Amino acid sequence: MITVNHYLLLSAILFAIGTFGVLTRKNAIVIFMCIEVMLNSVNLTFIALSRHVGNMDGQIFVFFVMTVAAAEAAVGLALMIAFFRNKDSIDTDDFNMLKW
Amino acid sequence: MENLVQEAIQNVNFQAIMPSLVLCVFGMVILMVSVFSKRGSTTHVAWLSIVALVVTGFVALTGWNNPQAGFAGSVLFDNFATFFSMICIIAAALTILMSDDYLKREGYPVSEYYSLILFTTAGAMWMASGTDLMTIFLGLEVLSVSLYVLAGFFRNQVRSNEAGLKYFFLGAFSTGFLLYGVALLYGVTGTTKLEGIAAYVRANPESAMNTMFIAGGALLLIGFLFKVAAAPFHMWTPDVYQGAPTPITAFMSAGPKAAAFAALMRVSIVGLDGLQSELTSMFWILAVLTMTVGNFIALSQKDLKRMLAYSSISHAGYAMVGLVAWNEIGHSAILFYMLVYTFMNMGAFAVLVLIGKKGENNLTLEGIAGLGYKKPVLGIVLTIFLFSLMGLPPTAGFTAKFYIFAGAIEAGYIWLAVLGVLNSAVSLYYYLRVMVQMYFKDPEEDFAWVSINPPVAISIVISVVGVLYLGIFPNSLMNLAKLAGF
Amino acid sequence: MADYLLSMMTFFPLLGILILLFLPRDNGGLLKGFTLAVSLITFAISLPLAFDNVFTTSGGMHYREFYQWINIGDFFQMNYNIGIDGISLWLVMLTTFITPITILSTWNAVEKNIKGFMVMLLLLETGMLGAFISLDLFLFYVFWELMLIPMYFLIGIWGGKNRIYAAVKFFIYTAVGSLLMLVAIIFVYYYAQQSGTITNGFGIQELYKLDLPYNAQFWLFLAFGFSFAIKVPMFPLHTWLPDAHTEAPTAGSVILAAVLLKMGTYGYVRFAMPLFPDALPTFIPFLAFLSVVGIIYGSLVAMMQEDIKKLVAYSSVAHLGFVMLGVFALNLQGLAGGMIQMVNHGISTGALFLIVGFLYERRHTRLITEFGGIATKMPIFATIFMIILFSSIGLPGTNGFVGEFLALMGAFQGGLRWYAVFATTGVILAAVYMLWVYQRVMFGKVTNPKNENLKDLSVREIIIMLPLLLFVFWIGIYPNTFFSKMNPAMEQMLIQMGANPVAVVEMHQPAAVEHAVDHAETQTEHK
Amino acid sequence: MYSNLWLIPFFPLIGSIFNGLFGKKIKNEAVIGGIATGLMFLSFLVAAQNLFKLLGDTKKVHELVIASWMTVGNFQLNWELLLDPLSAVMIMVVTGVGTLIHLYSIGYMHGEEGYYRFFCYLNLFAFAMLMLVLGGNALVMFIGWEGVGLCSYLLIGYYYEKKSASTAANKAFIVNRVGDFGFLCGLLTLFWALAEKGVWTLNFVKIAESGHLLESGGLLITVVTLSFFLGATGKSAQIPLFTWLPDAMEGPTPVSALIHAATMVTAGVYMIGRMNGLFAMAPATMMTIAIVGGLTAFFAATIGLAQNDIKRVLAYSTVSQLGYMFLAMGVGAFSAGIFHLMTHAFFKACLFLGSGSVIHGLHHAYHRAHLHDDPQDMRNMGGLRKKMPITFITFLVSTIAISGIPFFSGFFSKDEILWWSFGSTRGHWLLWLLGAAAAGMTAFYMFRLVFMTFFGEQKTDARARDHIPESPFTITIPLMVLGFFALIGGYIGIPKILGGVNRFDAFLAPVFEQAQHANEIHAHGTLATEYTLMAISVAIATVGIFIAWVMYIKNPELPAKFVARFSRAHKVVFNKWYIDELYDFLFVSPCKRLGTFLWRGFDVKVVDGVVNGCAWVIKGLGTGLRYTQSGYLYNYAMAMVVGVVVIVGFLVF
Repeated sequence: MITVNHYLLLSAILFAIGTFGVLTRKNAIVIFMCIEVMLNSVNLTFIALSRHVGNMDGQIFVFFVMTVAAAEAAVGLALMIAFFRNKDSIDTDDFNMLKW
Repeated sequence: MENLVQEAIQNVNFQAIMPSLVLCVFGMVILMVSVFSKRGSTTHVAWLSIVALVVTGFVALTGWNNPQAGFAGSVLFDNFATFFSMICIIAAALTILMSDDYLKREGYPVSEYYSLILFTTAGAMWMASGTDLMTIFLGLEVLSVSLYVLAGFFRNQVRSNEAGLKYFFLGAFSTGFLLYGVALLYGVTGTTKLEGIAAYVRANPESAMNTMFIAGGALLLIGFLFKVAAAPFHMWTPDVYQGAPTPITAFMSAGPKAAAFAALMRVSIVGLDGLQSELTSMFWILAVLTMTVGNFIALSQKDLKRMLAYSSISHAGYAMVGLVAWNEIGHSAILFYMLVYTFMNMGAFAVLVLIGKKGENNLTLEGIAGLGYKKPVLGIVLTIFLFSLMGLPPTAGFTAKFYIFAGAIEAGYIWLAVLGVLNSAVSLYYYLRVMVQMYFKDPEEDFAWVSINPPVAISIVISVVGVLYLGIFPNSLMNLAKLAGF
Repeated sequence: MADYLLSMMTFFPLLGILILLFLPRDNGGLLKGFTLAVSLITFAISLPLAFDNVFTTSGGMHYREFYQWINIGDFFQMNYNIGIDGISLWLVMLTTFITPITILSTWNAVEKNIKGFMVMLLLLETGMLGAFISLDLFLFYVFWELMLIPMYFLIGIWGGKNRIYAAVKFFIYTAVGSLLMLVAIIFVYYYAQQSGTITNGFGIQELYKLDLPYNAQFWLFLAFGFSFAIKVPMFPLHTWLPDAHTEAPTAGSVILAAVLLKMGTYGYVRFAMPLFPDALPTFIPFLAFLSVVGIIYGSLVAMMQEDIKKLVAYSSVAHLGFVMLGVFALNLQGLAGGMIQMVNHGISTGALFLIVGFLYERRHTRLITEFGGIATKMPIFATIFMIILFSSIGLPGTNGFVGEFLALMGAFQGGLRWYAVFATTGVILAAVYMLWVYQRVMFGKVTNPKNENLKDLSVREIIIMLPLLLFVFWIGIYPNTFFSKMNPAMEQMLIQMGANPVAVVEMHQPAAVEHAVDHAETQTEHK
Repeated sequence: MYSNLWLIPFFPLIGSIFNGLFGKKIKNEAVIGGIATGLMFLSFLVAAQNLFKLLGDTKKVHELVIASWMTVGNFQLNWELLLDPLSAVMIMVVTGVGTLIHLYSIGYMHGEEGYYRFFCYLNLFAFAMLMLVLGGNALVMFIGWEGVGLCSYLLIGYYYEKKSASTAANKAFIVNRVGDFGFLCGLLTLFWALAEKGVWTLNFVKIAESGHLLESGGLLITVVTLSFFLGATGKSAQIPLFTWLPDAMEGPTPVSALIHAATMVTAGVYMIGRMNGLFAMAPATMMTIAIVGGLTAFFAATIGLAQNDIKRVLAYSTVSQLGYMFLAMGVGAFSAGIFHLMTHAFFKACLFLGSGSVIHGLHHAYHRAHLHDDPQDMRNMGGLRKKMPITFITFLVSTIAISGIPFFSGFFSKDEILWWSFGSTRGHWLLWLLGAAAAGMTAFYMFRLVFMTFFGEQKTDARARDHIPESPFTITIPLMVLGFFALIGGYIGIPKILGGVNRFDAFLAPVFEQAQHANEIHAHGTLATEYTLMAISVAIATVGIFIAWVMYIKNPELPAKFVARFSRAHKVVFNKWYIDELYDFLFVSPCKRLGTFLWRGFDVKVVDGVVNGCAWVIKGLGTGLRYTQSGYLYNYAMAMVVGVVVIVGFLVF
């Protein structure tokens, strides 16, 4: 029997994986993907909880999250392209002009 | 099904989102106008956005003492929202006033810039008026996404790109935490409405206080703390502020920050009322940490924008003191503080906008040596803003700080107040250093490139008047802040 | 007119600034002349106060003005609440009196950015006057901090070689103290509010009636006292002073010494001590000790200085030690001595700074070794210097004596006998360092060829000094002009501080005391 | 009745102000000097009038309140003057001798650059001195007390271009200030002690009335009187504060005569006389005073033996004579002390003025001969009696007077002191011995001075010899007048055993008698003892004179041999027992070192170091924290994650 806890655990693991990825990866695209993993793990949580709680709010929320994620993706990729044009790299180690 | 639609339509109250609607419409109009405009001519668009903001301002003011709820309780445009909306509108207007010439100087005269600012403002107003985590989240994202673009707006400038990217990644990252927090809260309480969450906690005081609820609350707030640049979620601030176009930096430090505070306040006070004791102790530590980190690091900064970024971090720390106090005075104080901060910080940035050369590599401490002699008026106004940032009478910075610390002391947080004022003492040093350069050093350059154009002048005048008026006669707005507070 | 006299006096310089801003920048003479006129008119406005006999009969506040300023319901209220009594009277007069003198002294000294300089001086005057007449703690704080700004610029822009360090140090040092005071001010307010005694915002007269628990008073006194001690400055919080004085332009030094330092001592008398009388006995031995250390320490360090201005600066530390000792005696004699010594120090040390300024203008150095034999070249200067010097030493017949003597007498009466004995050694040391520097600068033969062509004081410079000399002798010979107006207010203040204004430690002849207490009580009723 | 009393100090004050303000413009020496002297003389006339009025008055104590001074609560102080026999004597001395010295100065200071300045100071001094003696309360007295110190400072440093002069001036003032410290402490303690008993006063009459409230012989009164006595030692150059007086000879000679011989230095004696009631109540203090006085008389005399500078010999002689006066005060012979004060004023002023006349003459001669020899060195003198006959005669009279040869003024006063020091209830034979020994030495060194200066062969440089003139009449008239009083001044106080009635004693009795009676102070002994002692002292003086004659007239080579024989002792004496060096070692240089240390070591390094250290630490922390801001995205993300974990953890647990 798969309970809500299983879903929650799974999404937590996914979330953790995403977080870990953000912390460890250097490629901007990969980092972005990791963030997407995080967001989607949240979506999973919402849906599971929506089912558990018994109302639709969670599912509605997921739609918003997905929309927003799409918008973010558009903006984020655009920014990355702009950066790539100037620096020929999207390695986060090259984000090093602004510091201290 | 019929019933549902009926109910929904009844619940819909466009009055409640009218200000943001107006802004969005104007934003889209501007996009359209820009399509038909000559390339590179943006002045009319800028003035059009000013018109938009003025109209919005009037619309928003109708909400004063006339709270409008709508969308099944997801939006509440009350005094609180009005006050914050006005702050955001003022910030946006000041930003636009200082932008036109700046964009031309830097070679990006693009109309989308203005519509993005309008969208950001709209998002900020949603954040301030949202009473459902869903609307607040939407506002936050509208605001963020627009800001990501604005921060990276100078697409051929690596610095700007980097600022945009860093902001984007960290912003999205923090959104993940925020959402996870929302999800957890939803799981416990079954609702995303702030009132609903609070009601659930009131109904089940024992069972609601579980790990999931607390963790959810914490994660949620962290999302906003990221936006207000509270330590340790402040690290994006200096980089982004330094890299972003200067007017945008100014805007970010005022409007979106105020919106984030609005959300932070509404969420903690309305939604997470049950966690008061936990949250105040958390805010206590974070406030001290934030101001200390901001002030200490600012001491050794040479770049003015970066220095003001750290200063902005520390000011977020001061404002959080009002949250620690968790009393009426503290809450209204935050409102007042954000308003004052808008004036003084935007004013300071406006001066920087004026004195920067193309590329803004001269916005360093050495770069403004002798400014007070070559451009005395600019020198004086910058001095006034700096004194205000220090919190010295008779400027608004003082009254605002007084208000904040009054809240803390009334609530019995003496040590917090002491740490706060000691922190301001530390901060004196780096603000004074600017004045040292402006007045105590001989000019090395003639600042001939500085031309004071009317829009920027207007923004500076508004800021100066705001800073001095609120410093000397703060009565009226303090009272408004009191009425707008919780 | 009398209803608004204090406001007019305080804000007239501000009005002057407004006009000054529109005067042509290059016309130095006009700017100076105008500023001088403004300050003289301010002095004229304040003059009726000095002749008002109401101070001799009543120790309460006069010339009250009261307007609501900020009123945020139950949050807080601040009022524009001002007034003057015998304690602030002479400090106000000193301020309006010394400002024209400083302006006159800058006639040739300031070349750079005259407009800015004059603006700063006038702004400073407003700040100082405001602080002396504020009866609302919040208002006081506003003026108190307002003074920092012009002084910072005076030191930083028109100062000497090391001016930046000195200006920043001055600013931050003083601000640290005052910020802590701000916390204390707010705390007092809310305590009063919670205990229901607040009717009048931060008005000190209501706050005087507050009955704070000892523990709170202890910390509050510490906060206020710390802030004021920095301003005084008391040992060991004095190190900003020599730097600030050395680097400041003459006018800045004069105002700093003459008025700004008085803020600290005045703050003790008006705020720290009467607001927290229960904590007072705990602190007095400690503070008296620091005062005495300040006297001896300041004198010893002054003795070895190589820069005349630094010497005067350290001598200030010593002089203010006497002021504080007198004030802490908690009796009429001591307080009167302290108060009059504040005025004296303003006159004498102000004059000494002017004198150093005269030398500096002529030779652009202040090193003692650069001088010698000046008396031959500048006899009038030598005479004036001598008189001021003896006033500073506290020679009987000059103002310095009256203050020092009463302060010491008060300390003796008030149970600070041993402190007073040690403080009296300061009398010797003052003579040592002052006479020594005079000898090295003025006496002997002219050895440095650069001193050969020194010109004696000009008419303008003599005019600057004459009023100061007048008061040197006036206060020395007939101080009752001043005491008669201070006494009632001081008596009332001492009662507020929890001291019997006429008490000796043990009383053996109650008759006299009863009479005095009656007197004091009638005073209170008047209020 | 005595309402014109205020005129006495007022006249010189006017003179001082007038000369100070306009003297430079006037330039005319006759006008300047004339005004100063004339006003002084007016003052003398008023003083004389008041004295005669007082002589005929039954009420001997009169107060005159001029104005209020300080009124603070119970403490009410007036500008008030007090005329009683004691102050009457003093004003006569001050105005009398003062007038003569003013007159003398007209001639002596002729041609000096700062002529007007000199008279301005001199008049100011007279004013201050008169305030001192007339002061009706301790604080008015203190005005005069410090005022004379100021004038002394100004006048010693009159030749301010000379380093030694300005140094001596500083020394005088500062050493005096040490004394003033004592005075102030005494004053404050007294006031406090009396105020505790409910008497808020500094008025001398009231102090005298309420002195009994204090415990006689108690600690308090001892402390008070000792403090006052410390003040007196400063002003009157007693051990341990006498070192300034010899240096003070840097001032012009009339100054030495007026201030450092006749008037100011006696202020300490006067002050003790003024408060005799208190002093009499403190036997311990009295004993201290007597011992200090006796020792000073003795040691100063030893130093005087070996000095070669004519004025320095006189200076040490003054210190020594002042010691006598203190000895008198200490043993309770108040009127004898004052008596000696008066006679000393006459003969010592005369001696100083005489020496001034000599110096003036020699200076003139050297000037004419374009020489730069020291006109004050006695080794350059000799045989001057023929060149300066008037100077010589008056000088000789005064020398005899000071040596205590019978029927000259000094004899009467000195002898009374010696008798009291032996026979008084507060006396002791050791005190007498000190006094007698000092008397012998006095006779010796004074005659040594006379012999070296006026007798023997003329050792002045041959080129200058013929230019030595007798001084002008403005100089000689004061000499003659003073010489005359040195001769006869003692006759107003002829002791009873010599058949006199001692009018002087009787006149002062109202002031002193009460205290003496109350504290059982009187001299007792048989007439025989008194005669014997008198004889012994006369004998000692004669022996002293004889030795001087032997050494300086009969065998002029003797002194050199003597010095060679006792070279070490001579060196010690010649160098004034190394007291200056000792003080330098004990006080001056430690103070300087302490000051330097406190400044450079403590103030800059420690106090300011803490301040700057705070700033430095904060800035260092800031710089350190700054590097956490590495610029790398994953570091920022890491910080956030850590923050999240900590906060969530903190809240959950």
